[in-house]
Amino acid sequence: MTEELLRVEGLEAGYGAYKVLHGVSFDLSNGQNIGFFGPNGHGKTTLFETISGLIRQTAGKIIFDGTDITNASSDAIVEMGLVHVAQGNTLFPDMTVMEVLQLGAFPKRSRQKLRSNLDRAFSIFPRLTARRSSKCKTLSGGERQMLNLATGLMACPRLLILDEPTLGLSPRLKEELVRPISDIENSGVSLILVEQDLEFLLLLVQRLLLLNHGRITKRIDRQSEQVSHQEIMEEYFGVAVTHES
Amino acid sequence: MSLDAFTSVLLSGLVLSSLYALLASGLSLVWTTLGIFNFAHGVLMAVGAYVTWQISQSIGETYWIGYSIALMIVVMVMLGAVLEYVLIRPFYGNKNIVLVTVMTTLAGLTFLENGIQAVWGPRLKQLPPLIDGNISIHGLLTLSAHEAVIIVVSPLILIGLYYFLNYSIIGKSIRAVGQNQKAAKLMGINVSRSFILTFGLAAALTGIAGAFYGGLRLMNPTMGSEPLVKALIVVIFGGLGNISGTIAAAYLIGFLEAFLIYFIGLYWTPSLLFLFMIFVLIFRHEGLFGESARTTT
Amino acid sequence: MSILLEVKDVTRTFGALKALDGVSLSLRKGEILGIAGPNGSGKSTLFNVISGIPFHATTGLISYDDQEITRVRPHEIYRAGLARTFQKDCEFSSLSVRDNVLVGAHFSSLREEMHDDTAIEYALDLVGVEESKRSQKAENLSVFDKKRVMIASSVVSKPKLLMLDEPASGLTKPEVNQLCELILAINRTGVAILVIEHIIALLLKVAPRLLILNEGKLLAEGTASEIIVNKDVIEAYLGGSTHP
Amino acid sequence: MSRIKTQATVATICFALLCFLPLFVTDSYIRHLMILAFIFAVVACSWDISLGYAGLFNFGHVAFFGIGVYTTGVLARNYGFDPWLALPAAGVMAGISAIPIAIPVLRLKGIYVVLVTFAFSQLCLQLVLSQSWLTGGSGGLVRIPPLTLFDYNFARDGKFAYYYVALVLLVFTVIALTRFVKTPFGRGILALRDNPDYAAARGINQAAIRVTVLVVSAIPAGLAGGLYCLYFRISAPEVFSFGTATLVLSMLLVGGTSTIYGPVAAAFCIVLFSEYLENFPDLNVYKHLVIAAVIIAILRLAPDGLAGLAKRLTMRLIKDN
Repeated sequence: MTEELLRVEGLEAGYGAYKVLHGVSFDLSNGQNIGFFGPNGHGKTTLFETISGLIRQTAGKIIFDGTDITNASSDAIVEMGLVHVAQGNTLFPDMTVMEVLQLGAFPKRSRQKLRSNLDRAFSIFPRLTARRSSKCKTLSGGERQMLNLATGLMACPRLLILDEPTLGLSPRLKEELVRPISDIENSGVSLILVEQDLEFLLLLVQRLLLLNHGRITKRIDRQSEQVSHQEIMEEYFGVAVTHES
Repeated sequence: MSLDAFTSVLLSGLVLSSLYALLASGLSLVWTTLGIFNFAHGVLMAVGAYVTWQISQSIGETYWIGYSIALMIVVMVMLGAVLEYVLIRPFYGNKNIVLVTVMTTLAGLTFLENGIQAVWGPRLKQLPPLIDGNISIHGLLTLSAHEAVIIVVSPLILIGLYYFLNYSIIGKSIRAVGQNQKAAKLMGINVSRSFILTFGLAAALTGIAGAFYGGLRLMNPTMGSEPLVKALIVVIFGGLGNISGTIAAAYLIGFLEAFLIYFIGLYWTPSLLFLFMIFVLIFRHEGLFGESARTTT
Repeated sequence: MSILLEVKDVTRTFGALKALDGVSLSLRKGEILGIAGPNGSGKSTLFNVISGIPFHATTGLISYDDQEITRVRPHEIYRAGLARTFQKDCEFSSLSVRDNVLVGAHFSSLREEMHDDTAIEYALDLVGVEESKRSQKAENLSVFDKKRVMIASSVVSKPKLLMLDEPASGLTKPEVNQLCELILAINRTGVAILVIEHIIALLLKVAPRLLILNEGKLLAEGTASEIIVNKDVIEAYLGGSTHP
Repeated sequence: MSRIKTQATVATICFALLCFLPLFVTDSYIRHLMILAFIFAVVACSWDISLGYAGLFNFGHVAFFGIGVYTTGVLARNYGFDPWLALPAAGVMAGISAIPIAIPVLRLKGIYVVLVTFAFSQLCLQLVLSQSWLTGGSGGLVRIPPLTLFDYNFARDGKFAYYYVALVLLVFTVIALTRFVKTPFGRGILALRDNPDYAAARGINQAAIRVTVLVVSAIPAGLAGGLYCLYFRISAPEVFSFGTATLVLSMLLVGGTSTIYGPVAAAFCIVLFSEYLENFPDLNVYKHLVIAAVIIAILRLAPDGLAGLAKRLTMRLIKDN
C-alpha cells in the first residue's frame, strides 16, 4: 500500500510573465489522501490545473503511477485515471444531469462500467436521482457540487482531485458531503482535497499541506502531530495575529 | 391569393427552408462548438456541388447521382477538417480570435471561390436531379421529384443530426465542448478532435445542400453567398448556438421569405428580413427560440 | 463625524443563491473600515453593488454623501467621488503608466483642473511607482506595481471614498507591509477607505474597525482585538461546524 | 532615436516623396493606383478607430464608405449639387448614419456586434438596390460630374489633381485620427477596450465612447466614399459587397490594428501587390488565390500585422546597436 501514485517535483507554472507556482514538490502513495489549504490566490487552483494538463508547467516534473505525465494532454491524463474536479465548475448549463454523468464516463476505460458507475453515483447521491432529467443550469449550488463529484467518479478515477467541493455550501450541506466523500475514499480512490474549512479537511485526510505564495510552506502529518489551531491560525492570518494578541 | 398560387408559394418556401436548414445547422454547430463565425461556410455549398459534379463525371453518368453525393460527403468531411486546421487552429488562444477568424474565413471564402473558378472554369454546370420526373397530387400541386426529395430528405438528415448530437456519446461530447471547454477537457474529451469533427460535419451538411441545389439551378462559384446570408439570418432568428431553434427558424424564414416575395415583391423582401434581424438582435439577441445566449467573448 | 457611506439592508440574489442577505453598514468620513470573511462570503458582491460594477443590488438602499446611489450608473458613482479597485486585471494593459492615471483624472469631476501633469506625477509619487517605470506599458509591470498604479488612478481624482478589493492578493509579505503604509498614507490625506481582505492580517494593521461577513450576512463587528478572539469568526474561517 | 521620433521622421519622408511623386511619374496608371491606395488607406485607417482602438467588432464600416459614395452620387448627379459641396456632405451623412448603428451596438458585444453591423451594411445594400428611382438600382449611378476648379477639369489631367485631393484627404485623416487617439478621451477609448469594468470604475461612460467612436470613424470613410464616387464618376452597389469589406479588412489586419499607420501601409502594399499580379496574364485566375493565401500566411506569421512586425524589427535593430 505504500506504492507511489503521484509525485510532483519542483513544479513551476503561471500565466504569461506572472509566475504563480515557485517550485512545488509533494508525493502521494496509493490509498493515501492529502489535503491542501491556504489563502486564495496563492496557487492551489493553478497547481491542479497544471497537474491535469490544462496549463503547461515552465519547470518541474509530474509522475503519475510511474509514468511521466508532465507533457501529456488532458484527455490522456484522464484516461490514465487522474481526474480533477474543478472548483465551482459550472458543468454544461444546457445538458441534463444524466447526460453529464454519461459524459463523465467518456474515457474508454470507464465506458464499459457506465451502468454500474451510474448506479453507484445515484446510490451515493440519491438527490441526483430525482433530478436526472433536469438541466444543469436549474440545479442548486449543493446539487451542482454533488453532480461534480458524481461526474468525477464516473471516470473510474484512481486519483481524484477535489478543488473546494464545499465552496459556497451551507454548513448543513457541507455535513452532507462528508459521508459521500469518505465513501469515495473507502472505495479505494486516492484523494487530493482542497478546502478552506480545516475541520472538514481533518476528517478526511492523513496529511495537510499549506500552499502559500506558490510554495508549500507547511506539512502536517495528522498521525504524528497534534494539530494546533493556534499554529494554523498563525500561518493563515500571518504573524500579525500573534503580534497583536 | 388563389389556391394555385398559395400552393406554389408553399412549395418554394418548403424547398428554400430545407436548404437553409441544412446550411444554417452547420453554421450554428460551428459557432456553438468553436465560438467562431465561419464566413467560408457558404462557399462550401458550391464546393459540394462541384465536387459532386466532378465525381459523377469520373465514375460515369450512368450511375445514380446519389453515389456521387455519398463520395462527396467523404471529401467534404476531409475538406472541413483541413479548413479547421488551416484557418482556425493557428489562432487558438489569440485574444482577438473572433476577429482574426472573421478575416481568415473570409480569406478562405475568397480562396475557395476562386479555386472553383480556377479548377472548373466559368462554364455553368448543372447536376442531374436525384429522381427524374414530376409529382402531381390531385392536380392541385405539381412539383419535380427532385424537389420532393429535398423536402423529404432534408428533415430526415436534420433529425439524424439532432439524434447524433443528443443521444450519441460523441455528439454529446461536441455539445459539451461548446458549453464549457475546460470542463470538457477535465472529463477526458479531446477538444481539438471535437473541433475537427464539428467542422467536417458542418462541411458535409453544407455540401449536401449544395448537391441538392445543383440539381435545381445552374451552379456557379458564388452560388453559396446568398444562401449564407440567409443562413445567417436564420441562425440569428433561431438563437446562436441552438440547433433545434436554428432548424425551426430555417423553416420559418423560408416560408416568410416565400410569402414576402409574393406579397411585397423581390426588392423589399431582403430589406425587411435584415430589418427583422437587427430588431431581433437588439431586443432578443438570444433569438426567437433561444432561452439563454452563449456568453460571447 | 458625519456618515459618508450608508448601506441599508442590501440583498443581492443570483437565481436561487443569496450572495448578500440583508447587509447594513455605515462608514464615517475619513474612516478606514475593514471587511473580512471566508471565500464566497459575499465581500466582493458587496463591493460590486456599492460601485454598481457590474451589477446593482437586488433590494436595499445605498447612499453616499447624502445621495442615494443604489441604481446610479457606475461612471457617475465614480464622478461623485467614490473610487474602487479590483482584485484581478488591475490595469489598462495597452496604456502607459501615466496614461493609466490620466484616464482616472480625465473622466473624474476634476477634468477642468487637469491643466498639467503635476496631479498625475503627484499621485504616482504618493503610491511610490518609480519615475523610470512611468512611460512603460502597464502590462509589463509587476503585480504590486500594477496595483499601485490602479490606486494612483483613483487617488488622482481626489475621491472621498476609496474601496480596495483584496489589495494584498498575490503580493509578497514585504509588499503587503508597504501596501499597509500606503493605505495609511492615503487615509491621512482625508480619504475614507473601505478595504476587503481574505487575509485578516492586513486588516488588523490598518483598520481600527472590522466587519466580518459570512454566507452573505454580517457575522461580527468590532475592533481588531475583539474580532480575532470571536468564536464565530474562528469557526467561519477554520470550520468546526462539522465538529462539536 | 526614440520610436516616436523615428515614426515621425519616416512619415515626413514618405509624405514628401508622395508630394513630389506626380511631378516625376507622368504615367497616369501609376497615379491611378496611388489614388486607389490613398482612398482605401483612408477607409482602412478610419476603420481602425472602431475595430482596433475601441475593440468594437464593427463589420459595417464599409457601409459608411458606401453611404459616402451614394450621398455624393445622388447629390451631384440627381440634384445638381456642386461636387465640392457633395463631397463634404458624404462625410456628414456617414457621420449621421453612424448614430442609428450605434444604438444596437451599445447593447451588444462580441460576435453580436459583427452580426448587427453586418446586417446594417446588407440593409444599406438592399435599400440601394430596391430604390432604383434614386440610386439607379443594380446598375448604379453613372456620369457623375467630376471635380472642377473654375475651368480646370480634374478628370482630364492624367489624374494629376485627383492625386493631390486624395493625398490631402489621407494626410488630414491620418493626422486627425492620430491626434484623436492621443487625447485623454482617446486614451479612454483604449481603457474601455482593455478593461471595461475598470474603465467604468474610472468614470468612463461606455455609451458615450461608443457613439463618439462610430461617428468619428464614419466621417473619413464617408469622405473617402465621396471622393471615390467623384473620381470614378459612378456609384455602384458593389461598394457594399463582401468583396469590398474583405479587401479593406485585410488591409487593416495585415497592417496591424490600433496603429493607424499600419493599415495605411498595408493599403499601399495590397493595392500595388494585387495590381502587380495583373502583369502575369497566366496568373489571372490564381490572383485572388494568391492574395487570400498571403493574407492567411501574414495573419499566421505576424499576428500583430506588418506594424507589429516592423516594431519587432526596429526593437531588434535598437538592441543590436
